[in-house]
Amino acid sequence: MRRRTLLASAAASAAILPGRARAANEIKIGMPMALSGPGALYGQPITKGAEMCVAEINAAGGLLGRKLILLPRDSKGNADESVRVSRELILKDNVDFIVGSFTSAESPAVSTIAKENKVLMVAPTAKTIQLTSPANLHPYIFRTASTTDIEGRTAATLMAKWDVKRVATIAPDYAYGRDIMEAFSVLLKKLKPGVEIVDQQWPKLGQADFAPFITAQMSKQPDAVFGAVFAGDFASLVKQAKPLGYFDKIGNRYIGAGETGSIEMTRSLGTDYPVGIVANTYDPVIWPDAPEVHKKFTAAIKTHLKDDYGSSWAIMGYAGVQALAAGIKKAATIDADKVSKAMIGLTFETPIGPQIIRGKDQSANRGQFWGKLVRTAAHPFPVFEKVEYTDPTPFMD
Amino acid sequence: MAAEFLFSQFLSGLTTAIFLFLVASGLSLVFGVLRVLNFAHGTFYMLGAYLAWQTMAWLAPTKEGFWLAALAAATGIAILGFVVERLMFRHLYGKEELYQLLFTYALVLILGDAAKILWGTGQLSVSRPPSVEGSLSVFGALLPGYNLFVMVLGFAIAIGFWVILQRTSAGRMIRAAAMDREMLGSLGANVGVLYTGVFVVSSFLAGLSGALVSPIKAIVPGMDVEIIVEAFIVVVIGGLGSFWGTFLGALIYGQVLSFGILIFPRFSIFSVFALMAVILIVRPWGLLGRPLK
Amino acid sequence: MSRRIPWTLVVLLLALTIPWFGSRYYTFLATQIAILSLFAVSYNLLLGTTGLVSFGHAAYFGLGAYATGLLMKELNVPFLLALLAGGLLPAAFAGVFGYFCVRLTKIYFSMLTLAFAQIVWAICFQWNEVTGGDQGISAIPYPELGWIGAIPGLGGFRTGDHFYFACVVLVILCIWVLGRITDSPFGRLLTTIRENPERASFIGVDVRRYELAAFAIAGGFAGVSGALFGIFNRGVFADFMFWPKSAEVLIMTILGGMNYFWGPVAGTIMMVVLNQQITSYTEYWPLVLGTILLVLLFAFPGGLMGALDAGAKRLRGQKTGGGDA
Amino acid sequence: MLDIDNVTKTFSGFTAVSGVSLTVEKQQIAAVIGPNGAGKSTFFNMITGHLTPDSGAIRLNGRDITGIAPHKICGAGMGRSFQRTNIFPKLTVFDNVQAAYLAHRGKGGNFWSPAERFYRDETEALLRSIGLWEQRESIGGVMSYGAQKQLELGLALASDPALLLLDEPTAGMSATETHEAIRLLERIAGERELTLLFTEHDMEVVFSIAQKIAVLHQGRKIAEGTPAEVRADPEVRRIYLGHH
Repeated sequence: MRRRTLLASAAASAAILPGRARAANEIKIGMPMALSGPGALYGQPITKGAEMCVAEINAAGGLLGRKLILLPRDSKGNADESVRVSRELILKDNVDFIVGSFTSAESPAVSTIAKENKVLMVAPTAKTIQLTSPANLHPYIFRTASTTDIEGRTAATLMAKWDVKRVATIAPDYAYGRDIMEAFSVLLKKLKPGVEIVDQQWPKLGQADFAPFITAQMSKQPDAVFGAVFAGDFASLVKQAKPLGYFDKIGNRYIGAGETGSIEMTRSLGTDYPVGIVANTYDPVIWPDAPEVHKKFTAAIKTHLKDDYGSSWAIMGYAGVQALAAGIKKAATIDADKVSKAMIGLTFETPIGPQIIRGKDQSANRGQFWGKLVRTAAHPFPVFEKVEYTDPTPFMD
Repeated sequence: MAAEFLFSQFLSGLTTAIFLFLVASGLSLVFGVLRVLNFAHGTFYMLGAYLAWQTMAWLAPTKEGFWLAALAAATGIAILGFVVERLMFRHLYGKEELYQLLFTYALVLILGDAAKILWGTGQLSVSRPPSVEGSLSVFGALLPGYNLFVMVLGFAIAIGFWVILQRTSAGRMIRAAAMDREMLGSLGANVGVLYTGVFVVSSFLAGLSGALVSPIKAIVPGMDVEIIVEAFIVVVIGGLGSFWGTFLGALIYGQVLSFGILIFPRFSIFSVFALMAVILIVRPWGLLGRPLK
Repeated sequence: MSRRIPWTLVVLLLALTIPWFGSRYYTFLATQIAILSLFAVSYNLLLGTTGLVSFGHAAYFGLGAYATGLLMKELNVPFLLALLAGGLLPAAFAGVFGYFCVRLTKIYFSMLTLAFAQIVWAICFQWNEVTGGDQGISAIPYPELGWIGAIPGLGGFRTGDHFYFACVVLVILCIWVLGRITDSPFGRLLTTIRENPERASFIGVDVRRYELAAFAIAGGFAGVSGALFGIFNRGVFADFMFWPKSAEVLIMTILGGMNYFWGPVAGTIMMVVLNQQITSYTEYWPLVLGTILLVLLFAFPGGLMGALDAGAKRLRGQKTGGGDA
Repeated sequence: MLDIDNVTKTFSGFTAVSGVSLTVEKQQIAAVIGPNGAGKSTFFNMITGHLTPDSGAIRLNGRDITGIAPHKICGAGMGRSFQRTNIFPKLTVFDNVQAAYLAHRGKGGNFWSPAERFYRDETEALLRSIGLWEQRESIGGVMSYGAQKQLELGLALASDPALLLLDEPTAGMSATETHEAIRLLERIAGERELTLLFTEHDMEVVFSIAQKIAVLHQGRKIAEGTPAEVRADPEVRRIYLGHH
């Protein structure tokens, strides 16, 4: 008797209808993105940025005479969930393209799915070099994010300018942290042969107690530190390191990767932020020398997010859709193979100016904004003293 | 130099330990009496941090308002604990242990999302109150004033608990409950009131510890599960239901992390689980625990 | 009377009809359900049959996935051989870890299973050279199943459908074996451990040895399901072993009804379908899942199968005009 | 048959059983009595392997069984019932007893054949002899207390014991139930040529069936002998029987 349950459940699952058939006047873009879990901190504004770009394109009459439709799905920041929603988007919702997947773990996984289903995918935030390494490259994967190589190497050039001998590092203990440290130290040693890496700390991702790492690192008496601890972990690190005199002891010669100079970070830490350190961000947001297009974008995203300051992350989703849209426009079709061909060597507009997708690794030349954070009278939180955009081209190989 | 360094590393481990003990103490208490590992304890802790931040935001101009905010957060979570216990949890007493465990896990899921709806996904931060802003030097190692305050408070809570457990009738009942459930009935205790009381006190401690870590840790979604796993482990390695065991477990964990990373730089991710595996293999009931009936 | 109906066969035949609906999406969903069903049924050998609450079952799922994935991708080992390894390796690990775990009882047992699982997870998360770290192993090849297309009547299907046929047959085979084990003298004695371990030892059951055997068997079958899932998922990731995956299988099993052999399957269907439906609309899946759990605990503690069973009994009672409901 | 030599057990400073010796002959019916807290349960748990004595030795048919695991002692020919009813509450009566046969006769290594096929006749015979055949489909845990006790006896008998240890076999029973239970025990012991060792608080029961009685008090054996001898023992009268 009770085994009837099974039949009932099977019948219930059969009731889920597969997606509507593809409409001729639409272009569907699936967006698997971390909307819950720790990654939601980024995933939400990234999705909002993509949303805004889609809305703008549609307001201007769409693309190839068709309306863009964005279908965001929560990937929960998990690789297998990312794969699941991507397949669902492809098989059930019949999306034509994918812009998304957030982490460096999710993106290569979704890339496999894109390749298998011949659906073109743009990865807007994945930094891992593995994503577009020769072994993993295929016609359906494009990247508009910066990479760990670019991030680590540009940091190394900054470090090389300082008069330091003893350098320490601290990074989360997983692929991102180790890749970026590798890129950093190799270039640093080349640029500044006399330098010595005196200490490397590897707190786990999600570490909340930094005191042991801080005291251990301080005991090696570094002159400067390169850190890749990010998000909430960075905030915890700072809050615990400051009263231990960590930043004072190295004279604030700390270079913080992982978007630790983002406006989200400076705003949340407020007066606790260790001013004087150098950090990076995807979008400086408060940027006096910004090009006109960026000012327009910032104004629009503030309205879209209903936030006085906007977000440093929205630009990544926005630019990802821009790249795809430019590719479709150039190909004048939504055929994935043709769009793929069109996107190689493509120049597309972004809020920080035009970028180029090179053929070699199908990645845009997305650089890094680095700058020193200082306190000003104009804002209740630290801002960049002078932010500089580093062109990544010399660091991409 | 070397001695100074070892001492400062020890202090770091102690700081880690005391913060963890604050969270784990409430968990240990509830387990001792109700025999349930309360997954939602970590969520109460997270909500305590959010409540402290919220109160601070309302009290914007004064940073010393932190003390008030911490108290308000702890009280708020105690009330939440009261509501949860009275309205829902007590209906599961006497049911299978697994169902009680799942109930607390359901709370984790629901309250976690509720926090996300209320406070968003961004990280929040609370500043240290100026009165404990400075740091002092102890044997050449720097000890931040705030950490010292929390350490003193942690020890005070431990001693306070010990006094309550040993000297009061409520304490006797709690000890009896932890040791022998049948004895509890024969003591003529009003078991319902005891359970509610213990749950409320434990919630208060969770809220308080959440508020107290907010000046040194970021408030982010997900901090609840991060802490609950560690707190669970500290309670388990100490011996379930043993209050001093929890204290000892936290102290050991702090030092194992602190010195472990010196020997194995990539030890952090393993630390707590490796410690638990070793202790449970050697002492199946934890350090100071006794077999469960 | 219901025992006379060969349910395993019925389920197999029903499941095999899915690709005839012609939707790749149905096949995709059904593949996921089939594979995770095996995971949940293997878990229930511990939970429902032996009464052991493991918090670390995902470790064996993940180990199976890594073993098979690596063998197929790096060493081109044939599918069935790699799958066998994906069952044996986790069973061996479960045997070793289980040796320590079964010496403990209740929540201590659960916590030690968690500890071992998390250590295995951490190793896979860190060991870039072999496991690919947090980025895992992508692009695991599909097994060579073209011959399925050569079977008369199965000519018109795609690779995904072929893999589905293979999965369903393998999964049902494994579930059938697990069913035989559950109904065997060994399985019966496992239930005595669940009911009363002290008494079990005094009718002559070596409780630890039986628990260990159950732990290793469950680990092995979890490994097989993980191996299939890795191929299906086109990649193996450390996430497979992380503790939320263990919580998920526990919830699926209870949702379906741990006191019923097919309960975990019903729970898997419910979870997969609900998750898929709800994440299409909202990112508040935890909120929904938590609410479902609450309803389950307070209203249907026997799970989906339990509720249906009770409903069916009541219905029968009414028809025959009374009886004990 | 059973030879207990000078066993002692201490729990964190408290001596529960101190230097107790006892010999039970084949087919003898022996009882251990004593007031609450006299150490009867501890004494029993040492015999059945649930506790290991701190010192002393226990031999079954000349074989040293001190401190070995319960399931092995069970295999060596000792069955036991517990003070609190101890059955498999969610299994049917039939499955309870059948499981005991499966375990005792070493079928646990069979992972494949359906369990229901084994020992059906043996189970039926045993259930009939203990008067539970009519209730074979009932769930153990929902039966009356007396029936559960009978079932527990059935579990113990399924392991074909030569020696049966019964911990308070009539505890919690009504007068009628007690009477029936004792008659059942006597009959079974006779049919199966069993040796019985039991504890009991009901003195009427003890003196009506026991052939040998040992009296424990505060962990020590203060008397041993036939019912008549024990009844006549002045110390027993003073500290124990006097209470009644």
